[in-house]
Amino acid sequence: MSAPAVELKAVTKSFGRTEIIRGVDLSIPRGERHAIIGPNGAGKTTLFNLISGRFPVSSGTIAVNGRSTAGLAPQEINRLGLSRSFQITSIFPRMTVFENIRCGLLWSQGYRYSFWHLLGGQKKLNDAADALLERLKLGDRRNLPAGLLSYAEQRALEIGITIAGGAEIILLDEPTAGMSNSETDAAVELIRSVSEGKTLLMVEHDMSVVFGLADRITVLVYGEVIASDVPAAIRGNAAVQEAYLGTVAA
Amino acid sequence: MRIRIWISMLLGLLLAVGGGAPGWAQQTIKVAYTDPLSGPFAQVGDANLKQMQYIIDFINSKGGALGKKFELVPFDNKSQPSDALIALKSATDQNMPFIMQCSGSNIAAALIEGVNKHNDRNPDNRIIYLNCGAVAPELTNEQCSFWHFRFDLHAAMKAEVMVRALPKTTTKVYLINQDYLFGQSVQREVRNFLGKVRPDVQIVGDELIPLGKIKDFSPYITKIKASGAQALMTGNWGPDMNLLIKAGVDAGADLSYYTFYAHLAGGPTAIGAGGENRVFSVMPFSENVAPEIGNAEADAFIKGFRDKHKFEFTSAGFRTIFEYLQAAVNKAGAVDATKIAFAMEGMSRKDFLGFDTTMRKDDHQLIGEYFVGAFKKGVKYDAENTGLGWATAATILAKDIDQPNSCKMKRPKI
Amino acid sequence: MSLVRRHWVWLLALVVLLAFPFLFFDWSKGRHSGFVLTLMSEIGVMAIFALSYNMLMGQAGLLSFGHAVLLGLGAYCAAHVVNLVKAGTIWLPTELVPLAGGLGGMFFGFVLGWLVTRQRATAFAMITMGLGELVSAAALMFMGFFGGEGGISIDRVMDTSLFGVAYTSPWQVYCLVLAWAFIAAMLMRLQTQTPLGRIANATRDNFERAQFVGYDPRIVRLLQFTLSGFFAGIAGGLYVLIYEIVTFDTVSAAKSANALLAVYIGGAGGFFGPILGTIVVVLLQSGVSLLSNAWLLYVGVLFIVMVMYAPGGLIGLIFMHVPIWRIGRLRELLLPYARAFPPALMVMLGFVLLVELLSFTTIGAAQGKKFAIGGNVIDTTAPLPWLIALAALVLGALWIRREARGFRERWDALIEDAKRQGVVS
Amino acid sequence: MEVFVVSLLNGLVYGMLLFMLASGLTLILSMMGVLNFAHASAYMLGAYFAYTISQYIGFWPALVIAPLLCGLVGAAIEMWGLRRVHRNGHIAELLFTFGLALIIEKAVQMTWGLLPVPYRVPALLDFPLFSIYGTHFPAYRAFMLLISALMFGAIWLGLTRTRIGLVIQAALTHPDMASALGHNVPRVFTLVFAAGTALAGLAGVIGGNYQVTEPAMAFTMGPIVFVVVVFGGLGSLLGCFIASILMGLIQTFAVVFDVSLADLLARFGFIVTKDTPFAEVLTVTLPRVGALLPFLMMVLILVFRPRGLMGTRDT
Repeated sequence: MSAPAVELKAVTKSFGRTEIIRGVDLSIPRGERHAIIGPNGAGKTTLFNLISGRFPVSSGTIAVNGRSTAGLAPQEINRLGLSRSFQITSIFPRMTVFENIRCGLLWSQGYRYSFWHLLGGQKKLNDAADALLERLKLGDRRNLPAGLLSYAEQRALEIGITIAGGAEIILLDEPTAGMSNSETDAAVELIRSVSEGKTLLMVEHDMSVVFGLADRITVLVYGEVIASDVPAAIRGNAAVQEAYLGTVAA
Repeated sequence: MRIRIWISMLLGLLLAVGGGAPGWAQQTIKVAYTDPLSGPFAQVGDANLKQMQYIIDFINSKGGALGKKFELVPFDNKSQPSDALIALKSATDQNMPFIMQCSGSNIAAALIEGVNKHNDRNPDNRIIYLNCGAVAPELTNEQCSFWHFRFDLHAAMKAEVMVRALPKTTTKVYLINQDYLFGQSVQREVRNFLGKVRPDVQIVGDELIPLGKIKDFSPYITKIKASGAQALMTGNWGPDMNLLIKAGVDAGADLSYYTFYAHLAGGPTAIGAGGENRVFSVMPFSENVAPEIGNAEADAFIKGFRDKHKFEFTSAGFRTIFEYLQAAVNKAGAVDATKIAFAMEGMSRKDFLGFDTTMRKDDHQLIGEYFVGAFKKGVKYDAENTGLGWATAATILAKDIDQPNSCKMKRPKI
Repeated sequence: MSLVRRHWVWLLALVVLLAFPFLFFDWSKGRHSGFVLTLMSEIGVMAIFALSYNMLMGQAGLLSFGHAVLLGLGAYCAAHVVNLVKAGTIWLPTELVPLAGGLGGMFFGFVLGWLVTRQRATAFAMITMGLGELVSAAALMFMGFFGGEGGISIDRVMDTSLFGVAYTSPWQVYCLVLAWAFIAAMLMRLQTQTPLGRIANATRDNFERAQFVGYDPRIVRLLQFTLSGFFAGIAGGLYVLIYEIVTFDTVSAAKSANALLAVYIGGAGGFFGPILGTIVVVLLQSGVSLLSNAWLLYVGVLFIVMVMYAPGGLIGLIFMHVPIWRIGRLRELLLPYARAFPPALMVMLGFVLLVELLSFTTIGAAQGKKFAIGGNVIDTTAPLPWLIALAALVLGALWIRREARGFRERWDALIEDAKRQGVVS
Repeated sequence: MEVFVVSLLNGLVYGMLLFMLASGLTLILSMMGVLNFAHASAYMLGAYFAYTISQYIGFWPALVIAPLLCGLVGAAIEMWGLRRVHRNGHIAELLFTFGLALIIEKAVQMTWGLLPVPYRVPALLDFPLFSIYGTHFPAYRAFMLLISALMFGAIWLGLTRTRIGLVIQAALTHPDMASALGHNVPRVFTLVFAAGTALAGLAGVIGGNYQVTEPAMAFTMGPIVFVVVVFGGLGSLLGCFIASILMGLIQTFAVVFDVSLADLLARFGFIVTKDTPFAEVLTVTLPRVGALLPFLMMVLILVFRPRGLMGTRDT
């Protein structure tokens, strides 16, 4: 049995005197689609920021594929095979859609900081980028500056950049936030297809998305995990009902 | 649409500058003059330009040379050597035989190099560089050039003049200079001459300051006072001199200030009445010399400028340059740089104040009288409407200044 | 043949640039105008410099106030190398001197870059400003490397040319500058299409996102800074060959500002923008300054007009016309332009006349200069010229406002049409 | 000892003058994000306005009128210039102010000439206040200290006790939040810019006769003001104050200590000779580089602590 994809042990995080994450233990095995839910301010996005290295932890350890991420910069964690998206769309607005995707591909294709390859001639790379664009249904937007895309298209592009590098572990932060129903359905299909065979960790508010996609669900309330189980069990968990779902159901 | 106009206008200007100019026939003898005429040092070039223009008008009224009039053509070099070299190119394009520059030894060094190379490479279109105020000693020693004539004493000579003017009662001096080639050579030479001429004088402090960076000189004054110095000797110019003396005067320091440049435009205003009898300046010319020695003709010449410009005539000494030019062109018999240069070297003349001057042949350094002015009330010509002016405290004659040189002059074959 | 078709712009530019100095050729004396050649060489050097600056500002979004440090240090390195060659210590063809400058610039780009690229945005700008001040002060204080105030001078005639050229005349140097300018510009253009070039764009747009696709923005900045130093150093090497001297003002803040101004006026958005900007800036500084000592005022006014009305720079203005050109209706703008031209000219002439009159009454008169247009001396104390200037300014302004309305209508209609045809989104 | 006391006083005076200039720039830079290159030009304008006014109606009215005039100029610049340029980004704003600085310099040259103007300390204050160890301490310097202290107090009260001051404070630390507070942001901006310019003008009024009033004074004062602001940290007036005093003292005291790196090495038994590598650098004494120390300090602090001394956010 190999190490879990992501493993958190007694992780805490404080900003000033406020403790946002209060001792989280979490283990996500490879290949699992895992969702984190919880009320606003529970610390879900902070947890993502800790895992992806955007913030350092205050105490505790995080391991990605069995390797501790302590002291690693975001890009180094990314190179361990972990890639994330952002709740607030984070793309490269002045570059074309195609360039956005290609930037997501560059590192994993081994180009690193090369200034001796001309990108125009890298057929394999460009084909891969175009193929991904088709998958994202952004093919006809290829040469538009990304900043001019519609919101839903930008969200799709965001996911595209996240998965382009072929990361084993994908963190999606509210991928469907602010989308219409039909857009959400399309997004769910997209996420399902791109996360095939990979580890997926997502924060999501839309319960239909969560229960439709996740293999397992963790409920985070005030910086603590109150439950972590398969969807059916979470649905029946009284504590969760009370703390979170109850308010939704009511 | 603005852009098109800009471009077309700029192209038009370029055509006018580059293409139009050579078309004029050589009716006048053109002297290119390049110094900063815009930007923070504009006052330097501006003041020189006014005075040269007046002198040229005067020389022309005396018949010019070979029946032709002199004409001054200013080029703004913005204190940048590259722009001075562009001005040089522009001057040679128009076959001007002279280029003149007064301010900045960095620019002078660039011009000497530029003129040397140009004259080597274009024997049919040579140009003489008249240096009216860049005073690094190197320029007429290691870097000396046949095409370069310096009409101001160099820093080492000025340092000697300054040291000789030091009163016998002064035994403790403090040196402050700007931290670059010029300031460093003033520092070196003043020390050198103090040792030679005034071994009784003790140097109680010796300081270099970064060029143009100091906004408040009070701390230096404190330090100088603490050292017990009686006199401050400085080669500083511009704000570095103005602020230094102002700070000293404000602090009521009991000091005399020996400077090279306190008399130049802006200095007297900055120093103010507090500098009375304290500030001394080593100067190639002082307006009050003429009335003091009773030279009515020179006095009238100075007064003419004053009446015209409401501005002091600190650089009437430039007249010597144009008189040399006039004589050299006449002697050469043609407006030809090589002939004029040969005519000019070794030439001796009495300047308009009646003193002897020589353009030394070995290094093309003009040796003339020099003055030390004291900032005083009750002189005929006051400076910048302060009510105070430069009374002559000492006159050092050419024969006393003769310093040796290390120049190995290369002369062209005619 | 396809090569010609693909790169016709470059070839055309080369031909034009080679032919242009002959417009000023003095046939009576059989020589080129040294002024024009030096000015054009200066434009070539400053264009490389501005393009290298745009590698920071346009490509990586880094605002530097000390870019001239790299130009100047490159130039000093090249000057020392030339002197070594001249002394026979090493051998290097004259043609490769700029490369020596480039390597010097690259070295200092890396060393200084290691320090400055730790930060971005305003902190980066301020660090570069501080470094610029420190280096230019050091250039005056330390004789060994910088030669003090006199700088380091060289003789470019060193008989090591690969092509047997002596480099005695400005024309030969101009050709060398042109060659290097094209090589450097092409390399920089190609660099924008490399992974590093693209990731630099990415860090400019969103440096955090770049981290999460695996890149360390600091290394991106450092490499970009180092490469930019290489090209600035090439410009420095050429500078040395043109002027045969390098002094402390090559590292000064004024030179750095020139690059910023050229890039902004030309437009950081398009690759060729900085070149256009350089032409304008150099002509203003070295051309107009010969005609008017109020040139700094014109520069100031130009910047203000540009930032207020054309933030995309000259290249932005040109690109605005592309959609209209694509739908083939550019010709319809000719008339509106022609109609706007006279009032625009009037405003400009009025303004220039007014400034010059002012400048001549306050400063020029004291210099004993006469204000002359085409040989006619104008009396600056008489009311007539002032009235003419004011009238031209005011009437021109009113007229141009009227024309602007018509122009705008036509423009909007054309853009609308372009949108309909799907040329613009 | 005597050197120490006098240097301390001089350092304070210079530091306070810097603060007067820098405080306005801190407000402008922190709130509006504008690297205002024309700030030192306002300093120059203040001095020239005061010179002209004091020729007609005396120094004391000038002390009030000149800063107000500068403030008006500032307001005009913000309303008709900067606001328009704002949407084109920070670099556009910066270049706008740069162009403005060029125009102001030329305008000053055309109006008042190229030479320094005789702007003098008023007769009432032109006497030595006291002498310590034989060095006069001019009354005018005490007056400068007084004015700048009063001004510091006024800003402090204005920012902490008035409504608009609280809004500005909020906007200092979180510029993007200002609009969320529901205030008329453009008006606040105009006010801040005008106030900042007026402060610079005031600095010019009292600094112009302390130093020399000439067209190059903006050019020479410009960079150091940026250094103070950045060193102190964005969004912090207190940081700006401390930085100003610190810079004033450092430049003053650097003059006093005649030491070099070589001396320092000598203590550890390493003697620098002419042939030592970098001997030229090692033998530079502190007074020679005193005026450069602020730049060095700014570079170092930004490299290791980008928010400056007391900044509330990264520069």
